[in-house]
Amino acid sequence: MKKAMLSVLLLALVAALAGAAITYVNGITEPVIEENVANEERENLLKMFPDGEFIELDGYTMNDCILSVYEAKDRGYVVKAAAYGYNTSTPIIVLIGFDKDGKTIGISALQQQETSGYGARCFEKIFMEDTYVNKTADDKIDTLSGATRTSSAMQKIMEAAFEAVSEVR
Amino acid sequence: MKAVIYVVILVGVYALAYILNHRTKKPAGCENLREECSSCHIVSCPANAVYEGGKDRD
Amino acid sequence: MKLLSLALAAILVNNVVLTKYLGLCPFFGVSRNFRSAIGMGLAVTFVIFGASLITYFLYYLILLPNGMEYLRLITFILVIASFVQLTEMFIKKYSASLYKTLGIYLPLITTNCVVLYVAQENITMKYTLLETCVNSLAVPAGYMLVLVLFACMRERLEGADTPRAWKGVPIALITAALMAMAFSGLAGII
Amino acid sequence: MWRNFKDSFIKDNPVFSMFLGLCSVLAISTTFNNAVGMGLCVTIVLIFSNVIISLLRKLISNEIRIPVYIVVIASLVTIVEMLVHAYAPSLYRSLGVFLSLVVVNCIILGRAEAFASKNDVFSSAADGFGMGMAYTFALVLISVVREFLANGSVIFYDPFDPEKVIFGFAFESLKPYTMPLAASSVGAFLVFACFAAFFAMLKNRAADKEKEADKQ
Repeated sequence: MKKAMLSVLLLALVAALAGAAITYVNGITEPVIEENVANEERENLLKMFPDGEFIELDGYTMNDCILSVYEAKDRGYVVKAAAYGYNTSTPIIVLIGFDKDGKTIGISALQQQETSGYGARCFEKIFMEDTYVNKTADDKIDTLSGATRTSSAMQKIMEAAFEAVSEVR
Repeated sequence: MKAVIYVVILVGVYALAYILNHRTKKPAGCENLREECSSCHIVSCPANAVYEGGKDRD
Repeated sequence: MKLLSLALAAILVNNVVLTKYLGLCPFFGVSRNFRSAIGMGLAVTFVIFGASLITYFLYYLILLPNGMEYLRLITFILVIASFVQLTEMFIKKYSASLYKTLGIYLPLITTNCVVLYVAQENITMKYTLLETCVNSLAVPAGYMLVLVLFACMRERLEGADTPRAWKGVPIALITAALMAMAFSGLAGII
Repeated sequence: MWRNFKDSFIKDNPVFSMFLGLCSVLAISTTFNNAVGMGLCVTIVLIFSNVIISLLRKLISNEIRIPVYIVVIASLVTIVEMLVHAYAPSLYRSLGVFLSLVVVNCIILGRAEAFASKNDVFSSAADGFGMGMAYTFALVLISVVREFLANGSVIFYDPFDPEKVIFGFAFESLKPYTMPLAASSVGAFLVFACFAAFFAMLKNRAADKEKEADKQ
């Protein structure tokens, strides 16, 4: 019976050590991760409005496309939105820049793993420039043949973004 | 600190389940239930070659 | 409606074995004959459903309020392992016949990647409770479907005279590749 | 020493001949960079788990040896996952969920049970390193083939800051002939099947040679 007690005790000790080690390492890495995420966010925003300062707004109605809306002081807005295109395991995350009166002035894909050669064509520079940039809320965003699933997801993102910006303005 | 207690409780539950399971005897008639899957070498699977040799260990 | 498309996607389109390569270790080992494939499928379905429900509650009731999300991996592993042990114990106690079909596979499931993947996915995809239940039933159903299909083909393969080097797992991999091609054809349905 | 090292690389390479850790091998080997990152993580976890388990081997009673292994391996993987998440974010994003799936990687539990629980600390560490390198070797082999087939070039960039490319070779002339299929799941199965068959052929040939030698 003593041996069983000893092994149970040892197991509890191993468990305690494991828990303590994880908490300790987490103590070190948690701030580093947060800081990474924060300055990565800033980097993306700065790409949209070089050296603007950003305040996060939340005056828009929540829908599952919009991740966050920022206002660049008296220069415009930046909307971060996500949707699932053809690839249903990794969402498309996009950052859209608006000027003060709600016209899109820039767009950049933060994360997209659509099929190369088909869906990925939506994210080529030329296509993005002329379909998504300097459009207002009432312009129609057209889709790309051969990449219907991806471009319709982008359409959903653009509509949600326009709606959010109009509410916030 | 809460994390340590939490992990210890969790491991305790697992150890309890593990020991309870090994104490309950297998129902009659299926002691040497052996599946001839030879190609995967998952060690925790009783059909594994490791158990052949180490019969006395368990 | 969203739940149905979620279930359909989990079973056919993002099938866990063919598009995400999970659960391959036992997949090639166990699917020798039809009966063992069914046994394995049922055992995996039961364990995934039970374990992911427990991990769902543990995560949202204990880990999140106390800010201990970083313990999620060790929680998942320990919950899955203890759940497997408990189910094996119950089956041993109460039904010898069930133990005859499932008994051999239960300890195997603790090292099965699918179980951990589903538990993790329920959290990262922020599913609600209902979606978690549907997902935890649909993914193993997809796993079982592919396992059973594969078992039938495997029996025919044993008969065929494959070249010596290709016997066993290599030829099974080629069959899996063909199945993956077939399943990727279903991608547009949802 | 060299003999068993070569053995663990070629003859009983954990991935090709014993088919362990298939889940991560097929999924991660889309790019060379992921393969090296994953291989290193697995090797680190393998070495530490072997060392810790062989330290404890005299204390653990037979009854609870699997629970101790699982707890040790799970906490090691959580720690490695956190470190990668903090200091190599691009690697963490590309490995994704498979980093935490290393816990159920059959190699680590296998080596712990079959080797570490019976040998002293130093040889367990060496075995862990050997197995880890064999795993990385297999992973890198497949990923070079798959990445080359898929996009005609293989690049290896520094995991700590993704812009700096350490080395890479590309054949511009081959670019139009790339096969995106190789990067998909179908390609993974096919490429792995060919490698598995190749290693099985090596093994059969070695076995036949031995049979001839015994007959004489």
